[in-house]
Amino acid sequence: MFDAPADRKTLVEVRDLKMHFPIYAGLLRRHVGDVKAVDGVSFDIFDGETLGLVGESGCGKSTCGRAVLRLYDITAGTIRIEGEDISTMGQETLRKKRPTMQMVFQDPQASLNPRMTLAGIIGEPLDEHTGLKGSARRDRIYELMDAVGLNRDFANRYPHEFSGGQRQRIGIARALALHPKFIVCDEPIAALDVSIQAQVVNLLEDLQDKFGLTYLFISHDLSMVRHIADRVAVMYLGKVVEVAAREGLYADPKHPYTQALLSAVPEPDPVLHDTAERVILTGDVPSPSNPPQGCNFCTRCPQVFDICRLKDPQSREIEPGRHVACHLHNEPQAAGETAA
Amino acid sequence: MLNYTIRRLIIAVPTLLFIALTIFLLLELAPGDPVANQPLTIPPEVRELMRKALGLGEPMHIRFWKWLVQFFWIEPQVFIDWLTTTSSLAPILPDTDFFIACGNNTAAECDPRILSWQFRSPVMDIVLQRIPQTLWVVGTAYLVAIVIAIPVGVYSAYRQYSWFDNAGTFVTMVGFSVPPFFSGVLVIVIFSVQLNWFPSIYDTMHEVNNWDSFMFQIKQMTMPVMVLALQITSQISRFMRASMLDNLNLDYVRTARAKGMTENVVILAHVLRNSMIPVVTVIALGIPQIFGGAIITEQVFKVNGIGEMLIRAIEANDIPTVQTLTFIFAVLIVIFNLVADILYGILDPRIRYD
Amino acid sequence: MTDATQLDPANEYKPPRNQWLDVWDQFKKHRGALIGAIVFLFIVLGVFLGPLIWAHDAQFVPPVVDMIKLRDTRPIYTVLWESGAKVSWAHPLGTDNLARDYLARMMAGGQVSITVGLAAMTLSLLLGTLIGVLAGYFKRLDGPLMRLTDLFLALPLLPLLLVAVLLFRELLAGALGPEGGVFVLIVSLVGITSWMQTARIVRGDVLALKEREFVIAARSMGTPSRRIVLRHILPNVLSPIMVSATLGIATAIITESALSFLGFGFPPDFPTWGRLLFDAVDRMTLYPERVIWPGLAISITVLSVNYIGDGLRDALDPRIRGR
Amino acid sequence: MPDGALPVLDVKDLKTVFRTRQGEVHAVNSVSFDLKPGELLGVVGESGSGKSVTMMSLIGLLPSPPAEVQNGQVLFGGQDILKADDQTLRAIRGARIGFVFQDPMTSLNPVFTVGFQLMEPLRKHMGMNKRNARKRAQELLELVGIPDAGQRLRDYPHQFSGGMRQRVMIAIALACDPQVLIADEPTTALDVTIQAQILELVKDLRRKLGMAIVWITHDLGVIAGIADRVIVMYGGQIVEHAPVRELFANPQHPYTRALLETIPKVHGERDERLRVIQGQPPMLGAEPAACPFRARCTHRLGRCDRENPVRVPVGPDHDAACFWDAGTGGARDV
Amino acid sequence: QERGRDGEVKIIYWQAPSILNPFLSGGTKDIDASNMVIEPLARFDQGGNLIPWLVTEVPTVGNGGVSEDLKSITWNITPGIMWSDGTPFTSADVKFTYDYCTHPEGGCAQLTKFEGVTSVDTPDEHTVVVNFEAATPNPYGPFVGLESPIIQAAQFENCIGAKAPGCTDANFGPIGTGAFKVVEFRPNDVIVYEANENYREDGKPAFAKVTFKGGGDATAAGRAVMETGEFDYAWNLQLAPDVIANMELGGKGTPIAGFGPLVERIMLNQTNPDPALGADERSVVRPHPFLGDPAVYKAMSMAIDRTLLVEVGYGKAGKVTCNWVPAPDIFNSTSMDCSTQDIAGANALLDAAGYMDTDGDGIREADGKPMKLLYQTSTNAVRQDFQALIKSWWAEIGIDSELRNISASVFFGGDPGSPDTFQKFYADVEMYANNFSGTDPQSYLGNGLCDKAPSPDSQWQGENISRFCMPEYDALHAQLTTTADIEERGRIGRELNDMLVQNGGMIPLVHRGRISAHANTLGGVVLNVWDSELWNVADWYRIK
Ligand SMILES: Nc1ncnc2c1ncn2[C@@H]1O[C@H](COP(=O)(O)OP(=O)(O)OP(=O)(O)O)[C@@H](O)[C@H]1O
Ligand SMILES: Nc1ncnc2c1ncn2[C@@H]1O[C@H](COP(=O)(O)OP(=O)(O)OP(=O)(O)O)[C@@H](O)[C@H]1O
Ligand SMILES: [Mg+2]
Ligand SMILES: [Mg+2]
Repeated sequence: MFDAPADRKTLVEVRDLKMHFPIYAGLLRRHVGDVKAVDGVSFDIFDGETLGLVGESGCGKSTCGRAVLRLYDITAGTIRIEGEDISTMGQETLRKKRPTMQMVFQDPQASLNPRMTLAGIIGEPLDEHTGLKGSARRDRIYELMDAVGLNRDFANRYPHEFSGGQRQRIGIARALALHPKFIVCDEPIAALDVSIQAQVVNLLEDLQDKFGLTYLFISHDLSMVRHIADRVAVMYLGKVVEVAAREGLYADPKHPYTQALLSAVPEPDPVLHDTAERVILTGDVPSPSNPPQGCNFCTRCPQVFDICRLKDPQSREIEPGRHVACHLHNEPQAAGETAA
Repeated sequence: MLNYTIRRLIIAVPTLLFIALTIFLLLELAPGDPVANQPLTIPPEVRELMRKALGLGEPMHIRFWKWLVQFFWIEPQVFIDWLTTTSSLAPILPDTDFFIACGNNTAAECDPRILSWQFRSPVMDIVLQRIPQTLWVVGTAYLVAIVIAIPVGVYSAYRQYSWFDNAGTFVTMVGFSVPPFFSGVLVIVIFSVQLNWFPSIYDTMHEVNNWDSFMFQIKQMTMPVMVLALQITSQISRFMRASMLDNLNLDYVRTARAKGMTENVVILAHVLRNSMIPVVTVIALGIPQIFGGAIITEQVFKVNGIGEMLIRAIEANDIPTVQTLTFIFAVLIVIFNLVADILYGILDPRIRYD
Repeated sequence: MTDATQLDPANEYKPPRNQWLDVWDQFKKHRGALIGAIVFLFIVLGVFLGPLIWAHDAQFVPPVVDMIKLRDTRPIYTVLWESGAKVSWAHPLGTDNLARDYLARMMAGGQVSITVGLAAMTLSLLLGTLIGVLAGYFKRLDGPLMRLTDLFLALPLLPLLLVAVLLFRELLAGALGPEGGVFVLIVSLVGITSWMQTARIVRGDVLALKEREFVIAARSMGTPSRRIVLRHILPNVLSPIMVSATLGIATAIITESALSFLGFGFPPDFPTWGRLLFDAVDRMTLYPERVIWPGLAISITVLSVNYIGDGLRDALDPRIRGR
Repeated sequence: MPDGALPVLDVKDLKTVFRTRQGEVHAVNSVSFDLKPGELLGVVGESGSGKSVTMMSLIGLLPSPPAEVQNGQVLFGGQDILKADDQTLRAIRGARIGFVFQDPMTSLNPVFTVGFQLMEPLRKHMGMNKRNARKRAQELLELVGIPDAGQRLRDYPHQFSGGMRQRVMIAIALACDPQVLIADEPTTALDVTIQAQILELVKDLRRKLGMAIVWITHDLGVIAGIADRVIVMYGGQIVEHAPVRELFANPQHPYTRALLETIPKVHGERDERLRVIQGQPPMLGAEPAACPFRARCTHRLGRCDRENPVRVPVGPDHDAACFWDAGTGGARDV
Repeated sequence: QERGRDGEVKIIYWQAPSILNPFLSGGTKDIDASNMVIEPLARFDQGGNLIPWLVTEVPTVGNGGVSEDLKSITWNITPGIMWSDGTPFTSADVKFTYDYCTHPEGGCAQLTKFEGVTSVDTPDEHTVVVNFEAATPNPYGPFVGLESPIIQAAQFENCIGAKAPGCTDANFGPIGTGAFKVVEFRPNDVIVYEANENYREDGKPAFAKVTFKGGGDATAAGRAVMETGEFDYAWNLQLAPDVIANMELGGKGTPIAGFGPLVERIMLNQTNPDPALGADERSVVRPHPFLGDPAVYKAMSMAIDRTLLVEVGYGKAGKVTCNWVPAPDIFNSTSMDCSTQDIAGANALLDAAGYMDTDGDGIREADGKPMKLLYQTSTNAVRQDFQALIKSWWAEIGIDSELRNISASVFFGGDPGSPDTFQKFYADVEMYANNFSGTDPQSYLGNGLCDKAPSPDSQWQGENISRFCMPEYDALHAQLTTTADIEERGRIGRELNDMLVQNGGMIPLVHRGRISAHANTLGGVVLNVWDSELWNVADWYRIK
């Protein structure tokens, strides 16, 4: 049931990644605190797999995705891609490394420059990193358009002339232009209609098969993640609370937050809906600039107990390939007692 | 908020010093001299003596330092003395006597004030003398303009592209583009020369102490206020309109309508309140202009306020006066910039300054 | 591939076309803007090409005898209500007190006023955009540049403008001739003193744009800052810039006329609309046409430019264009 | 489900057109439905299918111009409110029909306190004085589950989180005990956990207050959870209408079927591949002369290009607008 | 008749007075405003005749008031004159005035009035003796005329020298002997005077109060008197003739004109202004490439239609003149005529002198170089009209001119650092107006002396702007300084005038008068160009 990761090559290795945005306040604009958007996140992504990253809005998913690509100057931690540490790399060296890692964005409208043609958009990475010129460049653009299923006739059109799904294809084509190994998909389907979401997800899967891509798939749509991801990481307030292979996670969520999250997803079946028992969380996500003491989830956790308010739980591998950061699972026997 | 204000005030100090230096240097470098306007019959040697008597012999940095001391140390003393002894607040304040006047029969120790080269008298005294006119005329114009501009802007936006809006746009544009030296003379020709309704020359000595004198004051203010208000109205109503348009299509307006509020409440309470936020800051930022006077209008109607004082000082190369006035404007601008920002914070609960 | 059938015959796409054509299409639909543009074009053409047809020298004073005869001619339309008026077909708008042709002076004045407007606007835009983009894009420059902007905002402009005219006029007049000197001076002063609003708006937009995903996308593929600014940021701040631009023209024309009034503008014999208006004010009741024409010219130019600005704002805004 | 009762809201043949610079947009075409007392009617459909426009047309919230309600009848309490004057409409809005909008972030006026905005309809429609209104407002906030309600009345919207703002919106809509509550995608902008909270809240309130609700969404999961009856909209028309279980169990219109198939599930079997509906949603332009779904339809018939199907009964309390018969797999003869 | 019976009179000056101490400001507006209060011992009437004011008679050699050797003059103060504060006016005040103005640190604007004075003695309370260094045929400088009034010693005692500017109260409200006293002074704005109850003449002034408003422009001032009737007297309406004529139609007031010695002229540079010359030589070395040739400057003068200039620029306020010193009459030369334009004659003159247009571009050449002039003046609408006209006339005689105008404050500013002052004269010709105060042109005629030419050595100071230099002229002027007889002085003066004009020092254009306007209800106004316009304000009254 659990994919044994041992035989697979680790492509991306993130250790204790922190991304804090400073807050300045007071008379002298002193540094008074941080928005701890990502606060000590570790995970691995294996070559050719899809890691889903889920969590509520504002929990730091996008920040994490961007930090992994070093679009931010990270606060702490290491990021290795193909074994190479990029966490402290200079901008120029990083630029050379960019072709291997690319990104697809949430809002297909916002991620395309409204004033560039499709060819211009897809051609931009080619201009930056390859010497392709003239017809070679054009051919490559056509090739990419074919790959994502865009008609070659569209090359001279502007983004606003496309539908949402088509725009997302453009974004994907752009990400593919440089033969990347690793693509961060930051909620690539969130802005799309249900009927279109499926088209894009299928395309991503096709491309993964074809080019052997590795995805970090960020989403808050648990059902979509379940469909596309091999393994899933659940984030809450800047921390990863649970990492597990897909089947295990959906069948048997360990962390109370994961459980709540899963049960909150409305089931598109009235019969199931009426029978399912659900965990309704109360309250809101605390602010990342002022996280609660102890476990971040303690303010909303239905199974909270004393230690949660004092100590931040460490992530533990409770089963092979399955990491949970929860006091319930810290000492299996104690957890058992509480849960019982 | 308090923190923010203090911080802004602290930042303002170097800004103002820099401005003072800029103004000083600019004026120092300017050609021409204070005795240039004297008749040609005065021979050059005498001019040279006159120039020396004005203190032009000293090096620049010394004069800058002197001016700084005068502006920041001596003039405030005079002001405090005035507050505690002469002003209407005097009875409740303890008398002070910080300032030691120079001039007649004094000892060696005295505080030199900033003296105008034209008047040979303290610039600040003249400024105080000029402020009432400016406040009366420019201030009234500003008020009138606000009172007219806001409804006009609101209605124009509410009925965008209606005939009212189009006519409003036309009138405001004309108002914006007709220079006051023309509109001023035009109203004089119509209302003073032809109709004989209003005086064409403002009486700065006029004191309001009864109904008749108040009516006269209104009469003599009417034309300059008209001319100025036309311009200011044009600008504010444009801002108002734009701001209303920005707000009219927002979701909360629909919410208000869905609650069954009448159009009046929707527009005048919900939309207007939001639209006023940027407009209020525009208005606040315009207030230094009141003190700066409306140079052209003051000149056309001989209101002889601060603006007129400045332009005459520039013409006469009266550097101490120009320096002082310009610097006062700078201080006002800095202050009202701050006021505008604070107002913004007060009006818009989303803004938090810390 | 499942997506091959994506091309949907039901969606008729327009043939590929230039972005600016869309802007133009939208612009055309704004009636006020279109009329404004036509009027403005008409004024510009009239003022710059008019002299080719109406080949009178604006500065030309006819020889003595003619001058006495020709001076203070009324515009020809005056005969409509005043049969005895002194009119001449040779001077459709009449002449001034030195018998200079008023139509020619209006055209010459317009050339200056409009050139001043355009040039000052361009300068202020360049400065405002440059500073706005730098401040918005490069975090390190933001503080200093915004302080600079605040500083300029805190400088009392009109007094300094007047002082600066005093200061540099003769210097520049020496180098470029009296008209050239004043031209450069007014243009640079209006430009230098009016860029702050543009800079603030541009900075705000750049700050927002910088976080927009397409800019992050460009960064994620390793496009260097310089090219990000040129390719992605600048084209997208165009619309607020254009709007400030149209306002800038109007302000510059008006500022020039105010300076003329205060005696700090162009030399008195050099026609500009503001100067013509100012000179004619004394004789307003005798020769109303001499105030009406330049006054109208300024107002209509400002008005048309304002409408163009309205239209451009709509046309350049993709949200509106999309609708 | 109170069957057979007279509908509180009866919409017949509603038709709304936008006159834009690009020409007319027929956003709502001959939409008819009714709403029974105490019932929750779900409305689903993809973006742009005319859900919001339909609901806003009902009570005259569309800006006119460009919108124009061209045809139809909306019977509310026996009165055709499309023909009612502004005053009557205003008396209905907020008092007898409450509205909750999609985006909680922008739907509240940022410069007024939540209390003020909550008290506004109370004072207008119920004629309450300030004190009573405040008391009632506090009760309402408590009702929608906002802790420390008395204190929070004095807060501004930006001091509330998204979920709380949405609760405030609901409180405002409920303020005057409306007979009908129209909720236009009230949870789309929210997180699943918060959405779950709101859904629970609505179910709860419905039980307590017993009003009829129209719930717009494009999430079939939400519909499955709370609706009694469902209408499915596509291209400005209602293509199918059925009780909720019937719809999920026995969808008749090809669009509904496709829609149900595309949705991945969190529980149960995981499909290897997602099913897709090919193509793009239609552009709403001129009045449709043919079936709006035909271009994406897997069961397209020749007739679909020539005629726009009308809704026909296909089961008990179940109708669909399609020429294709799901039961037989062939053409339906209508 | 009762003093102050006519109530209030309102005067408007479009230049506002900024100080009421004429010794600290040379501006006409300030001097005029102060002259309502402080007065000289003797002054000039409208005909330019010296009349006693605070003295019993005008001292002359004839009546023994002026010493035979012309080295001293004795004034006898009319007894009984009081300051407005009630104290007696004495010779000590007169002497104090002298001390005040001649204090080296005072920067007195009227210092020239006391040039050559060695001392002022006061043998008794009513006698003042002014002693001169050398024989002074015209001893009527000190204490005579509007620029040399007497201030009260008691008031200014502590304000001498460097302290002068600090005495704001005194400078803003001098105590005087005049018909009015200052009630309130607002610099650059308004002055309110009221009748001086200690004034020496009974029943005068007729007005109890004077409001003296300043600021604005000449048009507005004219309008306020002639069109709206808000004011009674408007000073110096420098407006185009048709504008004034139109205002007169308003029917509320009347313009009045008077002529002093003010002449609008074109100065011809006698030195070479070529920029190629260095700073030490430009406009210093002689001669000018062609302006020194009589044919050239005569032709240039003949080409000008002065009648038209007058009509265009000044109307009633201007007269054609060919003279540098057109007034008083006795100094006005009649030997030249220039009232008609003669383009043909001018062309013939140039042809005869060999200046031909060899290359057919319409411009004559001198020594192979085209005759091009840089023609500068101050920025002023009328001057620019003149420039345009004259340029077109000179073009007709084949002389090209480039026009330049410089803002007045720089042009007349005298800043040695600026290249654009009229003294530096970095141009071929320049146009401005000048005059002299009082009625005697001796020192004014001195502006044609060789050693008065501005140069770098003198920091460009010196009043011989055209750098005219003729030994004969210098000699004749020396003769003037020792001649006392007025007829003889007149003859020499006229000869000096002719000599300078005919030898190319300048081209006089227009004898400019001054136009003021008074309300039709204001009586007693006598426009006086030799003294303050308000000289007889004590005699003004309201016509009922
Ligand atoms: N540049 C920034 N400066 C300060 N705070 C930031 C910045 N970017 C993000 N944050 C904060 O970091 C936290 C995490 O933001 P992030 O965008 O990563 O969340 P997310 O999980 O992607 O949410 P969503 O689902 O809404 O996209 C938020 O509280 C956000 O306000
Ligand atoms: N003001 C308007 N002018 C022109 N067309 C409009 C306007 N408002 C809406 N429409 C059109 O009406 C159609 C229906 O829009 P509507 O908002 O009802 O869709 P919806 O089903 O609510 O979609 P969503 O799920 O995105 O809210 C759309 O095609 C839209 O383009
Ligand atoms: Mg995100
Ligand atoms: Mg909607």
